[in-house]
Amino acid sequence: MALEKETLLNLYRNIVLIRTFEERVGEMYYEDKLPAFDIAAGPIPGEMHLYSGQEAVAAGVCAHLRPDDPVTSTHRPHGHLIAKGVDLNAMMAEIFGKKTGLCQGKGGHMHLFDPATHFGCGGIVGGGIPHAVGAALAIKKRHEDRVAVSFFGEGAANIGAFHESINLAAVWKLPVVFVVEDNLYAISVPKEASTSVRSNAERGAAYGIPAVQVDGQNAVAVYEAAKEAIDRARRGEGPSLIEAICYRFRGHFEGDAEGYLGADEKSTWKEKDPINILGAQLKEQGWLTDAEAEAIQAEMTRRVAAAETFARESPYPAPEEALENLFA
Amino acid sequence: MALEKETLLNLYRNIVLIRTFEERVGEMYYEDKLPAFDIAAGPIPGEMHLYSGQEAVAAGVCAHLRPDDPVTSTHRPHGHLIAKGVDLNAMMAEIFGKKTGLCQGKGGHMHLFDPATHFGCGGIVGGGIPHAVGAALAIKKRHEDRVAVSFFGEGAANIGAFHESINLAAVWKLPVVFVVEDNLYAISVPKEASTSVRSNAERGAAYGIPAVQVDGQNAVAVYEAAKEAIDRARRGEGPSLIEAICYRFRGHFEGDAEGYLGADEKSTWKEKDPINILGAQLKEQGWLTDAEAEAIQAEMTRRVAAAETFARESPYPAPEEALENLFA
Amino acid sequence: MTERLLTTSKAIAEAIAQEMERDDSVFVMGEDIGAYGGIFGATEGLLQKFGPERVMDTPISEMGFIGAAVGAATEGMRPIVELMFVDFFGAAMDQIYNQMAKIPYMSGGNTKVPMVLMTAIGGSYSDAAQHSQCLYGLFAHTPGIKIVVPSSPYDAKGLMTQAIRDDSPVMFFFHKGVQGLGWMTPNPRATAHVPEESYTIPFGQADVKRQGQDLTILTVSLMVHRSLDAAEKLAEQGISAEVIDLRTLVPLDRETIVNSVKKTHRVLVVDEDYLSYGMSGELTAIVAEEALDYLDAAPKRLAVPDVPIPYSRPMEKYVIPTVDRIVATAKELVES
Amino acid sequence: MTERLLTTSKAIAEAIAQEMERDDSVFVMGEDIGAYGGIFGATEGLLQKFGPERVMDTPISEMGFIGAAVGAATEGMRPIVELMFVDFFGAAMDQIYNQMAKIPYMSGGNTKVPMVLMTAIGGSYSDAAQHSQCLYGLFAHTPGIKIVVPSSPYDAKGLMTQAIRDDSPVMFFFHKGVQGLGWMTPNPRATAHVPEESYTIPFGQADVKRQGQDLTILTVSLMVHRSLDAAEKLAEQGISAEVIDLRTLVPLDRETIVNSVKKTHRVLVVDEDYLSYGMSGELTAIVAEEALDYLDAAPKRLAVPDVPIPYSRPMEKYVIPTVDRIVATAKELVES
Ligand SMILES: Cc1ncc(C[n+]2csc(CCOP(=O)(O)OP(=O)(O)O)c2C)c(N)n1
Ligand SMILES: Cc1ncc(C[n+]2csc(CCOP(=O)(O)OP(=O)(O)O)c2C)c(N)n1
Ligand SMILES: [Mg+2]
Ligand SMILES: [Mg+2]
Repeated sequence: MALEKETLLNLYRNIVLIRTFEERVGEMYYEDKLPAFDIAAGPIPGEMHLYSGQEAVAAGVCAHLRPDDPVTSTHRPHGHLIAKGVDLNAMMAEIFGKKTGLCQGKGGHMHLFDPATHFGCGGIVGGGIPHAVGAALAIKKRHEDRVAVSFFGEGAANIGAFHESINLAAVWKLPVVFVVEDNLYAISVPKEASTSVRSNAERGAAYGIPAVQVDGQNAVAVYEAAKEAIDRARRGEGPSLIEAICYRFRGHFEGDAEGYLGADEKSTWKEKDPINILGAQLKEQGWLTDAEAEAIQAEMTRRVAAAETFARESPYPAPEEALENLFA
Repeated sequence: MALEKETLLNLYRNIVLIRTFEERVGEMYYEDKLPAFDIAAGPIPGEMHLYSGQEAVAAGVCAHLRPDDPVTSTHRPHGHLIAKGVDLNAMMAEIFGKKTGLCQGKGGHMHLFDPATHFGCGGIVGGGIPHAVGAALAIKKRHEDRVAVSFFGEGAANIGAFHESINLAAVWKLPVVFVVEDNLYAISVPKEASTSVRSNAERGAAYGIPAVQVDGQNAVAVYEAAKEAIDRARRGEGPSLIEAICYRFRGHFEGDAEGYLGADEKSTWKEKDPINILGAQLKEQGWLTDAEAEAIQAEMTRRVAAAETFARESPYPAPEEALENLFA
Repeated sequence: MTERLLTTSKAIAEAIAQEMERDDSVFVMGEDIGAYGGIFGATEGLLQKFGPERVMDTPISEMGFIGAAVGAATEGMRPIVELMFVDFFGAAMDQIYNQMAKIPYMSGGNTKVPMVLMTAIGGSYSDAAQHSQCLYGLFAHTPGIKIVVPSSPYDAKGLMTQAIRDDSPVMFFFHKGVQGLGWMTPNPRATAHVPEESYTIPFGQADVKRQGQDLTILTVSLMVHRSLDAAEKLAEQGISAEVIDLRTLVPLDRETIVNSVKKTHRVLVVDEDYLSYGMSGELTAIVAEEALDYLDAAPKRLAVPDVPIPYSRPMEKYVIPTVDRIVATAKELVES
Repeated sequence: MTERLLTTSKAIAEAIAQEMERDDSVFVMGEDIGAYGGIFGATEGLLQKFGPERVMDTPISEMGFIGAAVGAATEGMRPIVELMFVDFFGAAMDQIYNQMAKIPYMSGGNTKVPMVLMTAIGGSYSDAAQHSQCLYGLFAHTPGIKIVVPSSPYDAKGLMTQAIRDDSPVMFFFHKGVQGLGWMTPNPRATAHVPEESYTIPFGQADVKRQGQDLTILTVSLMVHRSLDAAEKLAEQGISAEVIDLRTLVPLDRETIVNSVKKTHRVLVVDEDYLSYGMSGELTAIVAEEALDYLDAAPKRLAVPDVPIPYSRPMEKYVIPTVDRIVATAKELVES
């Protein structure tokens, strides 16, 4: 498939935006936490799971989605939410725990809910998969042409909710696409120690649904596989699964000593940076100059900086607001 | 494979014993419950799920098992436990809620635990599957040649514990055999409405393990498939799955009006009675006469009657015994 | 004209049917809720009325379909899901307590989860340890779920209608012994007058089922019936018991509880759930906190004595509160 | 000679190591408990000592591997399983409460389930609604599980050794803020003297951490530390608080609780779990039942006010009891 310049450039811009956001959050996370690391300190306390390295997956899939297509994500949600087109200010403010955040400070980095982009996520592995099935059920009941997508890791593919959800979606022929981001590890546990098949795409056979493996560092490959799956779902032909092989560049969470990695493993994978891969493709076509790439980077840096400013300048919720929003 | 006379006759005896037990329990169950059915009344109160019709599966699989091979079962456990060689008196007494029962009256029909035959079961669908994996793990850790078997229905194959358990067994290469008894229904829900593949044997591919489908009304077919799977596990070559297509003759539980059945469905299936099928095979070989078959039936009727007498004559536990056995 | 009588199960099914007629976004799913009508009759007739798109039998995948209900609810549907027995919650608990209950709060209110999770509770028919539990106390401990535990056909209909219209997740616990099923031990209170037209009963309003002066009995569900029977017997012995049906545990009608105890000066909690760390502890604590000076005797609790429900009848009768034991405990309380 | 100091996490790992040396049937499994040493350090060094056969990393399959532990235990092994955060219990609850907890009872005692399920609890570091809960009250409501909630390195080692040797299922709740981890907010009480040799602490024995006359504070885990700090401050203001660390909720040391309240005449329960239908209700109820006439003031409870744990720091501080709020509540209690 020959992709258009605009399509590729949009993918590129999206990937750069996610990377820029993640790396900046990664920097700010350590403010006031060092020298003796204290997870509770700083402007961004708590756990932090960043998406750097995997951006091609979020960008390649979400390129096909409309704001009203529901997406569910995981403990590592930033990339998906950005690719879905969130208001960056509100997202950053939530990560800072501010009143102006998406969830008024109640959710935080792992619990980002955005009705505008029909996005939800959460900190329980596998917890979001059934939600996408349910969203797809709602879509089918209303005879709409929306599509639900659930992103999750290869580690999550061994939890019961994976099996139950995909079976439900297949039995009910729902418009939902399951995207397994196989970044080789679940925290420190390598895929071979957790998964009885070589590829989660082999598991499509257990539900009679199409399932493909793609190179998750290559945005174009993801884009093409996602197009097929999402179009299929939109046409009412049922669910499918995409397995994207990818890599996380920053460890499981910030502070991860990564003692479990092989010797040159990370540096080898860093050679497959999705920004470089897509950048090279664009340059080969003559669609991106170094100067343009720099301009894109500068724009994204500005946008992230603006979100940062917004977040920092926003007020915290009042303590007593903790008692609100329990019930509708 | 040409089976020996003794093997076939033992299968036959086992099947007849199970059927006789189940049908007698089915009769006694209604004592004092009618005319206005009251589930709480009679010598055998509570729910009752009988195994009549599926006996070839339990008999064919357990023929390969030793008393020390762990077996986990379901809400429909009688057949498996009898095939495993339980003390019939203690089993019947438990079903009557007597002090002399396997579990001193605490467990009842769905919760039969028998250390002598390494047997456990329970009323939660899918609940026993991980236990078989754990038993197999214990076996592997001790470098023993025992094999664990888990029986469950096709309905259970859609619950998360199925997926998690088989994946664990495959990753750890444990000596365990999963037996899916596909009797076409989970209560009233037909398999097509619950299961996204035509055969659960297709799901072996999701775990990289051998999986076969057999005719579950045919004891010889089950026996042969089970031999291969159990021998394999005993040799330390890992788990496998057997799907046995079968049918329950008495409804999901006693009192089931079976409004969900097709018109001639049950009568058609009753033509595939495992007793008749195996009986015909034996007779064809000249290994069973009508008189011998009658003698076997008479013997089993006697054994079940003896168990009944034992159960009826046994005392109930004292009420305060309810407070015992909470902790070891 | 005679009053229309309905069993609790039919009252529930009627509430659901009326809401389904009223609101397209309401649908029902669960195991055997279609052709079978629900093992405990709570969805009887719905498939015939509304068809398989709105009355969906599910595979045995509690985590999956309860989670799917959460997802459908966040997309604006109003699912009613049946968990066949509450005892099976363990197969779905993450979706119940980490997702359904918490998403409204975690989202800062931007995402609603308007769904009803209905489930059967209770024992006294020898269904043993994995099919006889109540567990409403356990769910009441989880912030974010409204907990409804009706005891009569009338309340069941009104509270179910209220539950379906509520924008928050509601768990609705119906007791098998209160459903009025033909195959359960007959219970005369399980059939009663239920108006045909739709009505609601607000959450957080306890119902004083019987006025009394000498002690207050706080309870829910089938134990309301047993407490009323006990109150009858106590009356014969000159003891006047006030019986309060809490109806909802979250929100809880503290005022009615406290006012009653201030009047009677004695309190007995009767609970079919496990004794410790549950409903009976909470209610006793509230009384101690809010009416300490009014108490003439130490509060008492009658509940399942922290063992699983045993199968055998004599043992089961020993652990689940009976009328006789309610009477005996009430007498001890009044005499202390 | 100086005393050997250990963090709580190392004390737990040492208890496990010593039992693994003593008994071949003990093994450990869980997510990231091997090379990683457990996210909260409770298995640090074990892989190196005992190898991957006895220290097994698992897939993310909580239902599967906790259920496998149950099955291995019924076959005579003594598994120790880590559930990384207690918040994840929903993915495994059926195996915990319907299987692990009930099989010993349902089998009439013929089948034992000697296993330890250990898990991390607690908040105060902005990990929000799905990673900050305590929930020991919820499990204490389930018959058949012994509930251990240590607050110090010394207790952690002794109670873990006891837990491993126990023939019944035990849940062992360690608090992230008590583990003594380098990356958590420093807690001076999380490092303390721990004897090298193996020892046990019997279950059901509360520890009076500080003697006092004016009120009794009942609590567990990190809240023991905050209550002791509060007691210090209260002492400066002339109020003498007795602080009792319950250490195990099942079995519960009712005697120590009741005797203390009979002495001080006032009781405050401090609990990092949700307020309603949990530990604080149960303890308050026990006091009301057994020491009513000794109470000079209504009991008080300080706990998470029935909302999920919010992410943002000011809100989280508002819901999890702090030293200042313990002090303020204690003063109100003493003045009432
Ligand atoms: C049910 C559950 N179990 C365990 C965890 C702890 N945990 C958080 S992320 C994670 C690894 C997830 O691996 P994967 O699904 O591959 O996603 P990745 O982190 O690689 O993006 C684990 C074990 C959890 N949050 N929920
Ligand atoms: C987790 C759980 N969900 C639902 C049930 C209710 N239930 C009991 S048996 C059954 C059907 C089981 O079907 P299958 O696994 O095919 O076994 P069969 O009854 O056909 O032998 C159901 C839904 C249960 N006991 N546990
Ligand atoms: Mg991963
Ligand atoms: Mg079946």
